[in-house]
Amino acid sequence: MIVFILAIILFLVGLYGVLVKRNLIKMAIGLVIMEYSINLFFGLVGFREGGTAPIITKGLSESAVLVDPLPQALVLTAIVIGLGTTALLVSIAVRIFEKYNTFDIRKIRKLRG
Amino acid sequence: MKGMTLIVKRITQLMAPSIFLLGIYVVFHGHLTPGGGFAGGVLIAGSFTLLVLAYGSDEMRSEVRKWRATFFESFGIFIFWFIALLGLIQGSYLFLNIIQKGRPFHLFSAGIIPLCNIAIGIEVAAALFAIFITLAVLRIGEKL
Amino acid sequence: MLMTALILLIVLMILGAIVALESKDLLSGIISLGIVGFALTIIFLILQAPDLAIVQIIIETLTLIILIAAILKTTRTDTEEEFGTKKVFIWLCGFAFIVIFFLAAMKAFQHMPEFGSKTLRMARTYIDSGLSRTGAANLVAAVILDFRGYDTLGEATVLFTSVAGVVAVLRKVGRKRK
Amino acid sequence: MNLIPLFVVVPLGAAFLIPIASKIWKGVADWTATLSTAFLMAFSIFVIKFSGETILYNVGGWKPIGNIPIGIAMVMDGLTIIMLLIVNVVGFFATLYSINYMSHYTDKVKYYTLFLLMIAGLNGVVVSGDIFNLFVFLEITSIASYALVAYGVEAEELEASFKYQILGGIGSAFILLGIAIFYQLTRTLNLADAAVVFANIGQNPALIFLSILFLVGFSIKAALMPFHAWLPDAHPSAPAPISAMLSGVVIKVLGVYALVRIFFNVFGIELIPHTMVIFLVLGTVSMVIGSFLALGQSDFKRLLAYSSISQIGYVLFAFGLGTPLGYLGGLFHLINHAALKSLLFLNSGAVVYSTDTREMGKLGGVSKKMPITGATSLIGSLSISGLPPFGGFWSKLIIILAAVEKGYYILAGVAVFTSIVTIAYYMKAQRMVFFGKLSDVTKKIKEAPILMCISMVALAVICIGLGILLIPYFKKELLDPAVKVIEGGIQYSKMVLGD
Repeated sequence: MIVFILAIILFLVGLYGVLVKRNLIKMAIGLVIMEYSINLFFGLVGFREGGTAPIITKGLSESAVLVDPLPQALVLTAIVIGLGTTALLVSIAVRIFEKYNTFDIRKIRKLRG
Repeated sequence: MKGMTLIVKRITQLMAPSIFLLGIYVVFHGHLTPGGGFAGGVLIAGSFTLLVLAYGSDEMRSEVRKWRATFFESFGIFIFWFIALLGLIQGSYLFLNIIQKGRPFHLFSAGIIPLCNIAIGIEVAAALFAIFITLAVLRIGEKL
Repeated sequence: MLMTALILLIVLMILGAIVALESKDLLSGIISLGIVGFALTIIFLILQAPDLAIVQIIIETLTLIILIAAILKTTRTDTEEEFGTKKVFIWLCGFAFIVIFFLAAMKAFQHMPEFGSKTLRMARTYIDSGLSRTGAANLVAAVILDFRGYDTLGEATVLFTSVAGVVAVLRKVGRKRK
Repeated sequence: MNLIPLFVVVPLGAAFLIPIASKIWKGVADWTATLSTAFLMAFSIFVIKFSGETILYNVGGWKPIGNIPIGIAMVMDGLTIIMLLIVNVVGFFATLYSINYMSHYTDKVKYYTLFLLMIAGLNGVVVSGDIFNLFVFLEITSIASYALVAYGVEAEELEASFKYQILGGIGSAFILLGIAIFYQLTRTLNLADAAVVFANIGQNPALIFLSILFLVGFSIKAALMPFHAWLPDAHPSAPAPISAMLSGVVIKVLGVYALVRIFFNVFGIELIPHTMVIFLVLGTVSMVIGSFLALGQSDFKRLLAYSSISQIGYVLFAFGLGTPLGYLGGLFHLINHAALKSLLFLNSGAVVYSTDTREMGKLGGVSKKMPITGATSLIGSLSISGLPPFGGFWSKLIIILAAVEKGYYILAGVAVFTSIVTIAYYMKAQRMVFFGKLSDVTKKIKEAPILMCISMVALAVICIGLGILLIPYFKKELLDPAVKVIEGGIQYSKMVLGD
């Protein structure tokens, strides 16, 4: 259970970064950390006591325990999705810097509310 | 971005093709060993990225556009979409594994899985490379 | 042994994350983010997920390259933090939310199946008969491209979407002027 | 029904084809997008005839083994069909509108690619019967809409998109963490199968934690009141057809549909304590505060955006009543709002197209110069304000009657009061934009191009005609099956997987 709790702490560190930091790049880093923590969580969910990697080889004994391949497939998807969102976020941040010459979110408040 | 020293360039010249080959190997053996379309595609993109980083984006700017990253990206994903659709065209289910499974542990086995891996490999390699050059190499507004 | 290694690595990740968020220099923050990502790679190896380790290590490198490229184009220095009442208020709200969330998670995890417990339902079939059903020895490949190939189409589409988005967002002019 | 995947693969294929084909001929993008969305609209009308049944489609031909699904399932039932109709009808008219409207922007090809990906994502979310698959398609929609909000690449739009991405990213992270816990608890990802497992687990703190994660995540996507901060920036900044899609469809599919599906059909309302109370509170708060904030706006599109928050509040409020009449009202209001809010956003787009401003203070007398835009927007405004005989009147009436029936007299009063506030701000908008004296800006304007007018008129006709859905014959065909799905709760798993 302690590993799950630690993964949640990592998630919360990322969340803290997104909610409290006022720099666009720092916020992006916070989101990336949140994604990592979820990938970690999925990895932990898939693990089996004494398991080996879910790849069947010819010499594999009948009694061998394999770890759950499903969460691994999900993490693979999640990693790629994470990269996609990060790339878009960073490109928008770069464009915002070009317009306002700052990464400070307090100085780029054109919009109200 | 400027290029790096001669040593770096020389080592990159040796490294990049081998990384590229490793990527292709990983793509083709995705159904047998760890890896697959995503891992292999990312490796291939990595080899191109390495070249651009070592030689500097100023030198490579005119080159990278000729590599047609966005075209290969659309092409790869279109092939993948088409493979997925084959089952539906046949009058059966989407994503049905319509090719014979073959003998396990051989390169030509597992039906559509290796084909999908190749299509995904092309798509991922081109997509990641396109993201890299648009963000790191090109100036804003420059067309890929 | 395995547990100790895991706990140490996750603690390293947490420390890396805190440094990444708190450092005054954005570049060193991003490099600390690298610690988090590469530690995650090692954790995937320990958790018997070689596929994930391969993808994670390269995606991590690319993420760092993208972030560093953005920094090189713009600025390295972090924004000044000010300590007004508004800042304290935001901080308190965030902190309260995080504490409540953490306590709820603690409570919930006591009633969740323990770490490393048995495989059931969906994945049972994959492990028992994945090879004979799909012909792929790598069960992760069997899951992502055969049992759940439709998800993978979606995933490739996400990547396609984000490339289209990045290229669209980095256009010089969006509107035609009259 | 072997053709459910067409809802997803057709727009995906079109989106992948457009970048390749437009290298040869630029005009191909317009045609491909229009034809594929037209096909989707026709197909979504065609599937109405299956509305009474629950159809399971196993992607890849992976049939469940002993009632435990092993592949990804697509499910089509009454609720799905209503959502498909909304997505594809609004999607088609938005595409038609884009052909003229987007000529003011550069690079139409990218726009259509992203637009079709968004439609594919929405259809994917709706037909999916698998929680992770739902998340993947939700991400496709979200990423496409982040990029589309920033499509004009001006300072304001980029900023709105960044805000949207940060909040949307938090929402997605909560949902994904929820899916991890979901899998750890149930060892399955199929929604119908999970409903069985949750019923066996019974009440459990982990389940409550999971439900909080999903509630927060999907509420951010639906822009319910404490989580609404992104919407008033993102919706006005987007190009008008995208605003219409975002307000008319996206927040409903990603937010309300997902919440209803998961909380009613998977968890079941008995399992999580106070589900209904939470829905009622979120709904009421969004409804009231959204309408008051709308009252204070001077920007036409921003007013419409706040009004969306308020109307989504109505929908959730109706679902929170927990009676069949409430579900009926909620669904009917959802349909009405999709039609009329997309119409109003298209109207605002036509005004912006001609005048280049959104400030209501600078506008005035637009109706004289743009009669079609003026007339259709009047229809939309009257309908959303809840005046008879338009659809909006009937749906609000049903919701209020349902609240009275349940004995929530005070809440019914609040709903009536909000409806009056709604009338006030729409009358304000009408008076400032479409009536009154011509201003400097509006003196020289012309009516919008023909395709824009066609889609506005078509949506206006739909707005007027929606009342007929309550005639017993149509009600039996479309609304009743959906109400039955929601009312059935976790019977959903039996309907999908059989006994």
